[in-house]
Order: sequence, then structure tokens, then C-alpha cells
Amino acid sequence: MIDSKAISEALKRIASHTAAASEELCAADGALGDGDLGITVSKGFAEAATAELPDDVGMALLEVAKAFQRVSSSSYGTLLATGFMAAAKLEKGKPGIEPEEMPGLVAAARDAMMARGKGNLGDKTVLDSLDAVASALEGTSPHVMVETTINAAGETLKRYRDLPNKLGRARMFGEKSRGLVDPGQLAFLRIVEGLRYEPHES
Amino acid sequence: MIDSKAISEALKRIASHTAAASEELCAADGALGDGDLGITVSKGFAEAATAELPDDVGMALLEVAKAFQRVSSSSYGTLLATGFMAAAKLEKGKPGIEPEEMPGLVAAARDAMMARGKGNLGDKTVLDSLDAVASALEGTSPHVMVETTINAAGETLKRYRDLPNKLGRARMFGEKSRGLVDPGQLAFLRIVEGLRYEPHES
Amino acid sequence: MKKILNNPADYVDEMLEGMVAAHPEIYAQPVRRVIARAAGAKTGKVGIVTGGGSGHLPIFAGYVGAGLLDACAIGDVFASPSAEQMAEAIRLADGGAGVLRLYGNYGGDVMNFDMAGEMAEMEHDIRTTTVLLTDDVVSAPKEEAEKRRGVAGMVYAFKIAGAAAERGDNLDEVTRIAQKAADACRSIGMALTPCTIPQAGKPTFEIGETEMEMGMGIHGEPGIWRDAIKPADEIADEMLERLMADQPLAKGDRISILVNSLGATPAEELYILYRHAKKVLDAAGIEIVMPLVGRYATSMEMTGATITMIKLDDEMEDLLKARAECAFWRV
Amino acid sequence: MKKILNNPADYVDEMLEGMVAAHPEIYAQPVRRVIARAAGAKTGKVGIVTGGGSGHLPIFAGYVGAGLLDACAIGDVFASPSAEQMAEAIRLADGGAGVLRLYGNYGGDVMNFDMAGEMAEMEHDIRTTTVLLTDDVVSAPKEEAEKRRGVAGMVYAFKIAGAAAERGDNLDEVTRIAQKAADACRSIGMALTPCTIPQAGKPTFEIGETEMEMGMGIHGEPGIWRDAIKPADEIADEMLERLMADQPLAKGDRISILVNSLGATPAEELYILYRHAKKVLDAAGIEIVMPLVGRYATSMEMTGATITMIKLDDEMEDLLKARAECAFWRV
Ligand SMILES: Nc1ncnc2c1ncn2[C@@H]1O[C@H](COP(=O)(O)OP(=O)(O)O)[C@@H](O)[C@H]1O
Ligand SMILES: Nc1ncnc2c1ncn2[C@@H]1O[C@H](COP(=O)(O)OP(=O)(O)O)[C@@H](O)[C@H]1O
Ligand SMILES: [Mg+2]
Ligand SMILES: [Mg+2]
Ligand SMILES: [Mg+2]
Ligand SMILES: [Mg+2]
Repeated sequence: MIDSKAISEALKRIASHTAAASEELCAADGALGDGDLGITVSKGFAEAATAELPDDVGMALLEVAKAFQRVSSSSYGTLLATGFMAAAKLEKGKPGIEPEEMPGLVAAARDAMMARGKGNLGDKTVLDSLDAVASALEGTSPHVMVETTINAAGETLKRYRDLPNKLGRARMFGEKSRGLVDPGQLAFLRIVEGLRYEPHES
Repeated sequence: MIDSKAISEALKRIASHTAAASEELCAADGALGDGDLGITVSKGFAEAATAELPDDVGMALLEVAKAFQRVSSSSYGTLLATGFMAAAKLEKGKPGIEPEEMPGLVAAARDAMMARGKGNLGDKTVLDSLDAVASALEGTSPHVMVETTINAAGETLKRYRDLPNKLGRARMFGEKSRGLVDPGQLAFLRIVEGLRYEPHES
Repeated sequence: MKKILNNPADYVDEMLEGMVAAHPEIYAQPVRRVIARAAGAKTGKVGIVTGGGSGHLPIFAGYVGAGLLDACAIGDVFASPSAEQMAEAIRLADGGAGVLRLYGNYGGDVMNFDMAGEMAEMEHDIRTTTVLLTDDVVSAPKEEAEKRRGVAGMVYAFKIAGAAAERGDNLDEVTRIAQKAADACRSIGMALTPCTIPQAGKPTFEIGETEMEMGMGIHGEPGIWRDAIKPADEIADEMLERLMADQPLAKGDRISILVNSLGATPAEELYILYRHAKKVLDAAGIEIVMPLVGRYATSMEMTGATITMIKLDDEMEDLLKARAECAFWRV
Repeated sequence: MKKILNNPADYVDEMLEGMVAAHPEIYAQPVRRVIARAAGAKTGKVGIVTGGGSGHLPIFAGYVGAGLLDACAIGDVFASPSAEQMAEAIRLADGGAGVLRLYGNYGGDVMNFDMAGEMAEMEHDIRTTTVLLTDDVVSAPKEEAEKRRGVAGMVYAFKIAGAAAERGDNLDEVTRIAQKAADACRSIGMALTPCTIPQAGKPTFEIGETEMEMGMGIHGEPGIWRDAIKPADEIADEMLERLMADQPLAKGDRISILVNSLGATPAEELYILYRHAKKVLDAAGIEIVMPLVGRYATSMEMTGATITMIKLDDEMEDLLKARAECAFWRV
């Protein structure tokens, strides 16, 4: 069972890992957009990592969503907040997340984010990463879940690299976006890598 | 005695003569100001020449003043209107101007124009022309009055050419105005020349 | 960059601080970058909130005031506010009767405002509705009208919905009327020179010394054509034609029209445009009610103008004429 | 020339036609280039007229309205109206109680308005008085204050004298109060970019890409210094210092302040200036009454700002706050 404390610790690891990846993400977004993605992601997780999380995991996830809202008005921040909020609604009133709920939560996040951003699967966005993760996690045993997630996120990145972006700012680059990784998919990979990241200072 | 009819005929002759001089006057004003003087003078007299003049010469002179006001907002138009109005005030209620009143009327116009434009004699403006004419006309017999006036206006132009302008737009040219005739003095010469002008079509 | 400012990063916050300091009887800023009525929310009244990027004064924050908006979330110049700020605006606008989100159709703003609405409902149990302005006829074809951007039509929507809320209509009514006003608006813009986003430091677009662009958006979004500057009457003709092609008007119809400066274009030139527009409309037998000529929705120091027409019915006309007051506009 | 117009020669007439067409309930143009109140002169009320060149809206004609001016003569862009037009304005403003001529101290305007006053007295037996605005502190040293140009201080003088006339004061009283208001005003301007007179077709002055000029007049008259653009707070500091050096203010003094755009400078930047000005004045213990921030006296599309301060007493404060209405301003 993943309780609020576990969520809080995961957030701290992700904050640390995405802070290190911030420049890389800004550069990727710079090539296909406005170059703010590293800031959005690292600031958002930094804010979430310092939030006081209540024991109710639903309300804890809501706090995470609010942290993203607070620090960023760029698309990715709003989308991640949307995803966390979708999960929050499903977990409201519970003391922890059961591992077998994970695929469903990721799928719920994906759907909410699709609704929010009016995007489709295959548009070469973070939505594709979430979709891949939701499928990969289906029926997975708890101890390989993190690696499965990282693999799925990494595979998505590779699979879409040579396809054109069809949503958001990157869409305007059209055919020129072939060969460039989608910044949001890359960011997602760095985020989930943070789940296994072991900070040196601990 | 100069009655309204005589004034009206004089105005027609001046209108014709200043129309012919319009370009010359614009050029002179262009060298020391904004280049509109030919327009101001020719438009003003054209308007005055077509005005219906009442028999009361005071009111007739007022109509002339109003004609200048109507068509021009440039300094010279306002100053001439001021001069005509000063004369109008003195002649109000009379059927005609007696020749011996002439020097006094010109002097009254000069004084009103000095008050209106806050100028001094010696500033190299039309005021100097009026002043010279007022003095020259003193004690002159009626049949040489026109030639005396033209001479005085012409002499003023020569006398001031090599002095600097001290009033109006031309003042900004400072020392550079030496050697250039004051456009307003030149215009005054052309106006009074019109008093003797014999149009070909008559 | 020919602008009067201190640190470009402080442009928005200093602007808001100055605005509230100048008009403390109208505006308050209870939360950073959220402007609310100085008097606070009115119990029992439906709240109306808006939000969007800075650089468009009086849009957005300027229209907070009696008979108009209740609160507004403000982003960086030409950038969306965060959902958090929008949620704060909703909370501040809430008088217990629900809140209408009334704003322009821009991707980022929509995502954030939807999110903010969910937050407000989840956390504060505030019922919210949404009406989007999509009045810029050039930004998408009629068949995809729902994709159009919102521009100066907002002014009419704020005014009409604001008056409905002020007189005590409930949330569904205010929403219906706001939607009706939004649907009745059509706008088109033209630009002669760009503006500069302080933090970018360079003009938003380039354009030749003697060129104009027809149909350009308020952030410099590309228009329909770019060519030598045309006479004002021709410009007005084309703008009116395009508006009336999208929303046909017939003899006897009543409209209001807003001839709006994007910033630098002086009132003198707006009146030259209005003069011709009125001739055209008079000739077509279309009645003009309460024409607006001035700076109602700007892009800082951009040169250019927009024309908005709203086709009125009795209900909207009454609401348009109702009393209202903010620092930029009094009816 | 990046302007929206037809034939440059028609700029002024088309502008006036549009202005009257847009606000027929406020303005009328009974004689070409003379704007009067739509309702006509009020019998028994002292009339107030002004006049000057075009290109400064809302100055001059825009301020015709209840509690403000009665009539206005309008010249070409930046050029004096004719004395004839001014005389017509006086005649239209006359309600039988005399007429005050209240306008800015520019040579041509003064000659023509004096002339017009004499005409009106001679022809229509209208008693007239004159008050000149000389508020631009940079245009002449304090010892020759009577030579100074009149700029945005006109707004305060129009408002205060207009309110006095509206409440029924007689000509001597209105003249006394107008003179008091004019004497209490101090203004200073700064510019970043020029504007273009339509019939000239080229900018009124040249200035570097990163330069500003402190003290520049509204027609581009040379200022005190030209240098790299300074931060807004420093600009405000210098402007306030120069104003207060000319008219010292002490703790407890009451003023109103107008932070005015010359045209292109957006409201955002005016509020940045105001923010700092208020801090400085607050720190000095000076009370601000009814601050004005916006476009009150412009030079078409010129970029820049002016600051005007008027030192108030009870009488002027009451009159400043009295009701007034024109198309550009409502109090
Ligand atoms: N409407 C959308 N739906 C889903 N994902 C989106 C959408 N728009 C952008 N994204 C994702 O977000 C990434 C860019 O995020 P961000 O830099 O925050 O956007 P921006 O700065 O353009 O607002 C994209 O690479 C893409 O993966
Ligand atoms: N204040 C003044 N007093 C007397 N004469 C003046 C004054 N100003 C200008 N003038 C005369 O008027 C002439 C210029 O007239 P005009 O072209 O109408 O002036 P502007 O176009 O500068 O208003 C000058 O050459 C001078 O003779
Ligand atoms: Mg980005
Ligand atoms: Mg962004
Ligand atoms: Mg001249
Ligand atoms: Mg001239």
C-alpha cells in the first residue's frame, strides 16, 4: 500500500531527479516550443515535494495537483495537475493506494488529461507515455512496477521520435518535428526515473 | 473721401496683385518660416474683395477684418485683421475716410498690432512698414499718398534686409536671417502696390 | 525597447500595484495577480470572473467593477494565469450563487480555467459555468467557429452578463445571457506596427514601413493579407464586409459597434473609421445603439484597430445600457 | 506614415464628423470646426470656451460637456484655429452671463483668441475674460513663468472652472477660480518616439532607438536632456523633483496628480509610473486626491508621458470632484 508518506518520499526523489534534468528539458522544449518545460517540471515537483500531505491519499494527491497549479501556467503543469486530480478523486477517503489500482489510476489520469487538453493518442505527447504505462502496468507484480513504468516511458519516446507532433506548440513545426523527441514524453521519462532514484545524501 | 465703394475697389485691385505675388511670398516665408504667407495674404484679400461692404466705413473695415479672420489662422492674417479692426473702431458711424485721417489710421493699426503680437518696432516685421508709412503720410497731399506709401514700404524692406529678425518664426533663424527680406514686409509692399495697380481686363 | 518600465520581470506586478493604488475604491488585489472588487463579493449575487495574459488593459482586470466583473486572474504579458490564480479569482467572486467563467478562447487559458473550476468545486463547493468568447472571425472559418479566438467582443459580454448578474439573475440565467452575447459578437482586427513583450525585449512581429496587415490577432497572430496601407474608408469597408459576411445583418437590425484602438492608434483615427462605418451602416438601414470608440482592448503600444459588432435584441440592449463602473469605463 | 486616414487634408474634419456622429448626445458641430454642447448654451450660465490645434484628443474638443466646457474651436493638427472660429465658439458658449476663454499659452492661439474676444464684444456685446494655462515648467524659467506653454494642466482647469460655471458662479468668480486652478498646476513631459502630422507626412522629430527626451513639449518642442532610456522609477523621480522644485509641497498638502500618456504609451506603463509617484508622495506626507491615470492630453501616436500636479484647497477640491461628463471622462 502506497500511503501519503510514500508519496511524499517519491516526490522528493522526483524533485531531485527532475531538477538535474531541467536544462535538458528546457533545451528539448526550446527546439519544439517555448523552452520552459524544464522550469515547469522542476518547479512543480519542488513545490509538491515540500507540501504537507494529509493522510487521506486522495487529499494528498489533490495537494500535489495544487502544487503544480500554483507554480506554473504552462500546459504541462496544468496537465500533470489534471492527472493528479483525476487520481485524487478516485482515492478520496482512502489511507493508501493498492498496487493493483495503479494501472487504473494512470488510465484515469490519461483520460482526464485528454479531456482537458483536447488531445488524442498518437499526437506525440505525454498522453502516449501515460497510455503506454497504463497498459504495461496491467497485471504487473508490485516489485517490477517502477522498472516496467520506466521501460514503457522510454519505449514511447523512441517509438514517437520520428513521427510528427500533432498537438500544442510543437504542432506548428509540422514535418520538421520528425526526428526530435517530444519534450513532454522526455519529461515523463525523467519523472518516472525519479521513482527509483536514490539521492546521495541519504 | 474714401467711401465703402472705393475701399471695395481697392481691395479688388490688391487681391489681384497679391494673387500674382503669392508664390514669391510663400518662397520668402519658406526661407524664414513655414512658407504659408502667400496663401494667407492672397486668400485673405480674395475673401475681403468679395465681401458685401456696408456704407458705414467703420463697419466696412470690420468686414475686411472678419474676412482675414475667416480664412487664415496664421500670424499675418490675424495681424492684418487686427489692424483693420483698429481702423474700424475709429471710423465707426462715418460715411467715408478723409485723406488727412490716413496717417492716424495707419498708426492706430500699427499700435493695435503691436499690442496683439507683443512686438516692438525694429524687430524686422510688418510693424516697421506700418510705422514708416504712418510717418511718411504725415502732412502729405492726397494725390501722392499712394506713391508715398509704396516708397515707404519699399524703403523699409531695404533698410531691414541686412538686420536680424527678432520676432515670430523668423527669430529662430537669428543671425542667419541677415540678408533675407522679412516676408511680412515684402507682403506689405505688394499689398500697397495693389493700391495703384490697374487690372488689364478693366 | 521604447517602454517605460523598471525590471521587465516586475512589469505585471508593478502595473497591478499602480492600478490598485490609483483606484482603491474600485480594485483590490487580495491575492497576488488576482484583482477583485474593492467592496468584495456581493452575497447572493452570481459572480463573474475572467482571466488572461497582461498587456491588454482595460482587458482583463480593468473591467472588474460594479455592473461588470467580480474578479480576474492575471498572467504575465500575453501568457495565461495559473489555474491556482484562477481558482482564487473564482473563490473571491463567489457570493454563494455560483460563478461564471467568462473569457477568451485560448488553449492555455481554457485548460487552466477548467482546472480552476474543478478545484473550486472540489474545495469550496462553488458551482461554476463557462462561456468562451470566440468573436475573431478571421481566426477560423465559420464551420469551426468554436476554434476562434476571443478578442474585443469580451467588452460586450462583460457588460451584458455583468448587468444580468448585478440585477440578480441566477447562474443559469447569467450563463444563458453571457452565451447569447458571446454568440452575437463578431470582431476583426488590423495592425500597422507591433508591440514589445517586456521580458522578450523585441517586437512581436516585423512589418514594412508602409505595410498593414488585415486580420491580425491581438498577440500578432497572422492575418489574411499584408499589403500597402489602404485609406481608412477602404479599411473600414473591408472590416465591415467581413463581419457582415459572417453574421448577416438586415435593414432594421440593431447593433452596437466598438471601434477599438490596439494602443497607439489615436482617438482621432478611430473617429475617422467610425465616421465611415456609420455611413455604411446607416445606408444599410442598420440601427447603431451606444457606439463605443476608444481603447477598450489593447496590445500595449501596438498600432492598429479592431471593429466589433454585436447584434442586439431588447434584452441585451437593456443590459448594455444598464449602469456600470470601472476605472476605464462608466455607463 | 503609419496612420489610419483618408486624404491627410481631411483628417481634422473627418475626425470631428466621426466624434459628433459617435456622441450626438454630447457634441454638436453647428459651425465647421467649432464643437459645442449638443444641448446648446445654458441661459444665465457663464460660458467657457477653449481652442487649439487638433491631434491632442481628448484635448481640446473632447472636454466639451456638462460640468466642463461649452464650446471649442479646432485648428489643423498642431495649428491654431482662426479667430473667426474662436469668435463662433464664444458666441455659441454665450448664455448671457459672459464667456471665459480658457486655453494654452501658444503665440498664435493667443493672438487669435484675443482678436476673437474683441470681435465677440464688438458684434455681439458678449463680455469675455481670459485665463491662460502656463503649466509646462520646462518651457521657461520660473522668473518668466508667464511665457510657459500650457499642457495637460488644462484638464484640471477645465474641470474646476467648468464646475464653478455649472453651479452658477458669475464670470468674475469663474475667471478667478480658473486662474487659481491654472496657477496651481505644474506639468512636465518626457517622450520616447515622435508622432506624424498627417499633412507633413513625416515624424515631428528624430530620436535614437534607445533614447528618451526629458522635458519635451507636446508638439516635439525641445526638452532638457536626451539620453538612454532610464528606469520608470528614475523617470518619475526626476519629473516629480522638477515639479516640486517649481512649486514646493509640504507635509499635509493636498494635490491631485495626472499621469498622462502622450498616446502610444499604454495604461500599463502609466500605472508603473503612478505606483512610484504615489510612493514618493506618500513618503513626503502629501495627500493625493482623485488621481488621474490615462490618456487625457495626447499627441496622437507619440510615445511618452506627462505628469501634472495641482495643489488643491477646499474650494478647488470640491469643484474637481463635482459631476461632469464628456465622451472621454466622467466624474
Ligand atoms: N493539449 C495537450 N494535450 C496533451 N499534452 C500536451 C498538450 N499540449 C502540450 N502537451 C505536452 O506538453 C508538452 C509541452 O509542455 P509545455 O512546455 O508546458 O507547453 P507550453 O509551454 O507550450 O504551454 C508537449 O511536449 C506535450 O507532450
Ligand atoms: N508677433 C508679431 N508681431 C508683428 N508681426 C509679426 C509677428 N509675427 C510675425 N509677424 C510678421 O508676420 C510675418 C509672417 O507671417 P505668417 O507667415 O503669417 O506667420 P506664421 O506662419 O509664422 O504664423 C513675419 O514676416 C512678420 O513680418
Ligand atoms: Mg513550453
Ligand atoms: Mg509555456
Ligand atoms: Mg508663415
Ligand atoms: Mg503659419
